[in-house]
Amino acid sequence: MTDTSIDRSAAVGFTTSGRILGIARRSPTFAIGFAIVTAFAFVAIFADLISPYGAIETFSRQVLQPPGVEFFFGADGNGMDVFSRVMYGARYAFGIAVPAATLMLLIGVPLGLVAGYKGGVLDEVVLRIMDVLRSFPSIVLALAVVSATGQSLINVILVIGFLDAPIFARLVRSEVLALRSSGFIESAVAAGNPTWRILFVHLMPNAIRGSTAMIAVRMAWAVRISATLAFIGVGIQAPTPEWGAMIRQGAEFVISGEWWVALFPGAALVGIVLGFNLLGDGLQDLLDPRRKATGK
Amino acid sequence: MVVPILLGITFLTFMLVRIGDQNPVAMLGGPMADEVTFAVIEKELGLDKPFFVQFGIYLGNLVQGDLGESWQSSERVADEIRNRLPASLELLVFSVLLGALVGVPVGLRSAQRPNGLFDQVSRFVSLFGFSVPTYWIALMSIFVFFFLLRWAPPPMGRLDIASFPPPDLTGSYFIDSVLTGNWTTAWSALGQLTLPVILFSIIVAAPIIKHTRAISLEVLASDYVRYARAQGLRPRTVRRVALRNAITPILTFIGTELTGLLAAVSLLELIFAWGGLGQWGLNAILLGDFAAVQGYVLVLAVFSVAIFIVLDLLVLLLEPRATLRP
Amino acid sequence: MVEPILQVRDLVKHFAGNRPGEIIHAVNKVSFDLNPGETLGLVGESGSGKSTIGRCVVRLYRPTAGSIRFGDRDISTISEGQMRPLRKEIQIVFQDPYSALNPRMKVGNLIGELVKLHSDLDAPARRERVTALAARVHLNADLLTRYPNELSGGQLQRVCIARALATNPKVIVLDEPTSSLDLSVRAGILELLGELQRETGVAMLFISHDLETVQLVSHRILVLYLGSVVEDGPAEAVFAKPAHPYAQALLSADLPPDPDVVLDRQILQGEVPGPVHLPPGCPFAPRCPLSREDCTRAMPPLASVGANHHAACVRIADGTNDIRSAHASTGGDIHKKFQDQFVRRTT
Amino acid sequence: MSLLEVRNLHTHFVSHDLNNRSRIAKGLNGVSFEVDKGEIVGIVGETGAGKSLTAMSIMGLLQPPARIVEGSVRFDGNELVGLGVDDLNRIRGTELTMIVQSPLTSLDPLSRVGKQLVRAQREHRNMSSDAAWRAGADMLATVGIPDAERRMRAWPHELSGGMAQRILIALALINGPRMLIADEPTTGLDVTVQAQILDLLKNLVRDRDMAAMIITHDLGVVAHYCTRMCVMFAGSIIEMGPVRQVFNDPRHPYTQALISSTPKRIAEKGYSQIGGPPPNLYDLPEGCHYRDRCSRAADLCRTTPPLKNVGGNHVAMCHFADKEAADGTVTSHG
Repeated sequence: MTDTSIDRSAAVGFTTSGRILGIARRSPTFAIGFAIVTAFAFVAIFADLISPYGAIETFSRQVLQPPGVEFFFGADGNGMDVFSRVMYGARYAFGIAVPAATLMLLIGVPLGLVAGYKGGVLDEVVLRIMDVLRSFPSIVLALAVVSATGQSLINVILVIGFLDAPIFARLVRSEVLALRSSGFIESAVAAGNPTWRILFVHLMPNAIRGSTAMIAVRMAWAVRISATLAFIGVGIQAPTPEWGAMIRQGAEFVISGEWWVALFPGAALVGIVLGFNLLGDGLQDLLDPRRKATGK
Repeated sequence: MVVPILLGITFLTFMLVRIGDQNPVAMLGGPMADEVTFAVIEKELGLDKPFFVQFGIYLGNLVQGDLGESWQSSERVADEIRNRLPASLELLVFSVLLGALVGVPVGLRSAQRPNGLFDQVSRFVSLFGFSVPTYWIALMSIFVFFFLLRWAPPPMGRLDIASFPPPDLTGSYFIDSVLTGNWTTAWSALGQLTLPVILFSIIVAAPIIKHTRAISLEVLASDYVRYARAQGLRPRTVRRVALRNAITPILTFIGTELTGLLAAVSLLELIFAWGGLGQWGLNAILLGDFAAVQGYVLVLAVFSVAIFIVLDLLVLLLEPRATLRP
Repeated sequence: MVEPILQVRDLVKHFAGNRPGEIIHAVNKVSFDLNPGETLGLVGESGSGKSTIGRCVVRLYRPTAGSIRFGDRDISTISEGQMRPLRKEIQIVFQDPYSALNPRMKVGNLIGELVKLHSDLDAPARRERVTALAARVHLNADLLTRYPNELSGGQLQRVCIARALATNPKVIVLDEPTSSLDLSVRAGILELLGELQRETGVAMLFISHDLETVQLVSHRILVLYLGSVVEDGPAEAVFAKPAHPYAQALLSADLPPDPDVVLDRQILQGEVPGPVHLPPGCPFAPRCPLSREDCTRAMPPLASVGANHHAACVRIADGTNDIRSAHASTGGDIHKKFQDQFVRRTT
Repeated sequence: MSLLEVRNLHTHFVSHDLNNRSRIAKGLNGVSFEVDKGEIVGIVGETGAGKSLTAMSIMGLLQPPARIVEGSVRFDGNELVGLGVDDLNRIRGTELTMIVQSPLTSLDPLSRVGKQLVRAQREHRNMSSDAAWRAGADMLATVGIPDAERRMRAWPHELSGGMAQRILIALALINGPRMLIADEPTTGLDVTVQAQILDLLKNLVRDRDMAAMIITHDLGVVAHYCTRMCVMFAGSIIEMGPVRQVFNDPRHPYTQALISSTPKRIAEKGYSQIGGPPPNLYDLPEGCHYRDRCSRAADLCRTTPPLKNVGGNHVAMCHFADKEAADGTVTSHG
């Protein structure tokens, strides 16, 4: 039997503050995640204005100076201000996560849509790629590809985007299969919709809605992987203010006691990745029909 | 079904390492070498032959178990793998055990009262585990526990300098030394293991908590759990029914999780100079040691495929509904 | 004699089972005609193949064998591309309106989609047509700007009917259109369907497991069991004097909502077997109380039992097909005695 | 004192919407009825009327956000609302048992049928597993399952719908209960199987002199298998009485509309009172909850209608329930 206690009074009494509080109460993880990501985005956009020094401005006399008034996060091995470089690093985090996510969407969604809807050969191919990728740990694959194809920023983005596309394609594909079983695809076919309309007017909006939560989680993964590549010395290299590269540089000084060089970029990295993950997890709660609170 | 995947991976790696701009011949030859030496090295490494011929030779040797030679250490790749794999496995197995022992109960407990305090905290910790890069937390822990507090031994490999490896029974220094009864080595092995295992178990526990919670929520909301309560079964029995139904999907998830972890442990090995397969594989990739990279990737692939097969068997044993599909 | 709009001959549809080599015999050699302005009721329990037949007729499934003549063309084997223009002539309404409509499209656009796909009206003309269709199915216009999840089950089913009407089809297949609706809402939908048929003369294939609903709306009835037609005929005749033992048992199992009606229940043993390993000969033989040796030899042909009324049972020839003769009925008197006896005690 | 007495039961769903306002869906609004030994009481109503919610409230199976906010449920004199789980389990599954609409998904998928029958017994009284196994096999035979011994070893996924429902009935009767609640027992089953299960239920309840409550949306089931019936709308019982009286002389406009909208009656009268949209449990109208859809609604209906006795413990919750008052004047008697 359908759930017919339709709540018409929801539209009444909408206030922005009420809505924010409502969402925060419903899914605190989403609220915290959203706050963190917006904060990092703010820092990334206005890094030039708010950072005390330039990204690669060196102060030869203050090399490895501990955190203090002059250098909030201390200075690194080349006498650069860690605090400013961490701020500029936020640009690289978004600079990699956003294009990688777009690439993942551009390839993954159509692939997933067609594989899920058409089935047959293409579906088999996507599945086979998935099997190969699944038993082929992504870190190693990324490493092998980047080390083979060169360490530019574009390369890293391309590698992460292409690596993630099949994973995203599989998510979209499972959403499509779920939608197919729900019957409204059958009624779209029976109505006489041509295939392109079924794919892009009917399937895509619903499949995307189902996988939005996944985009945030995959962006978190993209940031982490790019930092790992940089840390190992295969991705973006110093002096670019990329957090992974900064941690790599800081690693040498940990043994000799200068903890701050590696600590702060790492903390920022954990911060933004946690933010994306919280956002993704929270979105999962909000968008998940089962958890809506309309009682029977 | 299994062979094509392995073949696919081998070919993929074989191609990947070669299309890159790495040039092992130049590296081996050194800056001073002239054209003639380069040609000799190239011939020696067999890189002068066309691509597919090289692949054919490689496959031919592979079938006989010869994985070629590593250029870094001119050891046979097969031997390197045989010596180094146990080190990585020791680290991996202990971490996964600890991760599962912590993760599963936490996941189950937080599913009891969804959105309760325990649930919110455990979800936050789990997401934290997802977000923390292994190498960074390793660096910071070494700084705190070794450099500052001196609780942990120096992060220099699997044993401290004074001890010698025990006779090789299981491949794990700790277990072997316990079995053979020389306690000082056991104590030292344990000391070296503690920090990396604890760190890696956090990385392992994070996804386990998340999925255990999701699976248990689904089971607890199921018709048969509600009907078990309607039958007036004691809460303890109802929980046992729920747990029994949740275990198989949880174990299956941990299994699939395992496949990705063997590679992830390589970063930890780098920091702790563990000398395991991961560290060796990572260096091979960085230096473009083709044969070693191919060997490493193949081991990872075989390891994952083996896990999938074991999981299928496990499901077959535990689920009456599962049937054998060829 | 007017030409039937739909002529289905020996329709067969098999699906692959989940175990390899296993075949699900959903529909086995079903034949029927559908005349303009007529409602043909397809009745049967789960596994009878009635929904599969409906989906084959609108070519959501490609039949394994047999022919479906729609107007003058056999649409059983044509390609999806060739079928698409024909779809405006033959529409379908599904059981659960919530899952049959795209949740992200407004109701107005959902109806408008059909108009857009099959006519070249411009936007204003389309909007006008949509408003007219909404009025036709008694939906007030302000619902057109709402999303499906803001409407009730009954209102949504009216949207689906409006969609089916949009292209003035010649045939509408209704697959359990009222089964997931509440009683009071269901009555409204049935009335709407009757109204529309009287006005437009559209032919309807009405598929349902609810005997009373089918009896109310259908001119002719097809009783199905395990993918085969066991009886067909005019609704009154079939409901008044069912000939096939299964039809007798099925119709007798109906519970009229009136305590004074004396029940004459023929309770069958066991349940409908899975459509994988079909029993030889008559599919009902294993459960039929009147089954005898020659029932399992071959599928009994549809023998005539009255004006345009046939049943597939070997016992029709010698008139021994009355299921009541098999065992004393367990209906009527016992119920009445039990209820009366109790009512007296409490007043 | 009846076996089961439900008094003024209120069950609400408290939740917070996206505007951070707490929203209350009033699932049950003062449900009161009794069930005596030997009676089969039918609870009928449309979706959202609160039929299953009543059963869940009685059996203490409510999960957040659903909660009993008021009212009492007494079984053989002892109050169930607010009882601790262990005390409740002394009655649940032994004295008072239940069968549900989806039998196949309600059986524990990883235990064989026999084990579940044994477990249902040993959880409530200490007996040897052999004795429990034998009692289980006998019970399977009683509920009409052929070759019971083999079925004891069957897994739930090997069962058909009808077979699974018989096993639920066996589970429900194995501890000799005094009352059985059947929540839409045959909704998911085919017509011919439905007949088998309903006859089985009626005979078992009568032979064991039990009380029973059948929840259904099918008026036919109530007409032929129940002795008394309660019609529910928007969380309250709006009419209650012996089946024959309520069917032949329905006094509440909603019951009249419901009974007149069956296909047979439509055929006879050619029209039906078209039901309006379902009640919105978040925003129920003041006074009589059927006011918005009722053809005879008057100002008086803004006040809560009393439960009027219209003869032979047949009651209806409508200001105009008694015959003479049909023209709108209020005469209250009885």
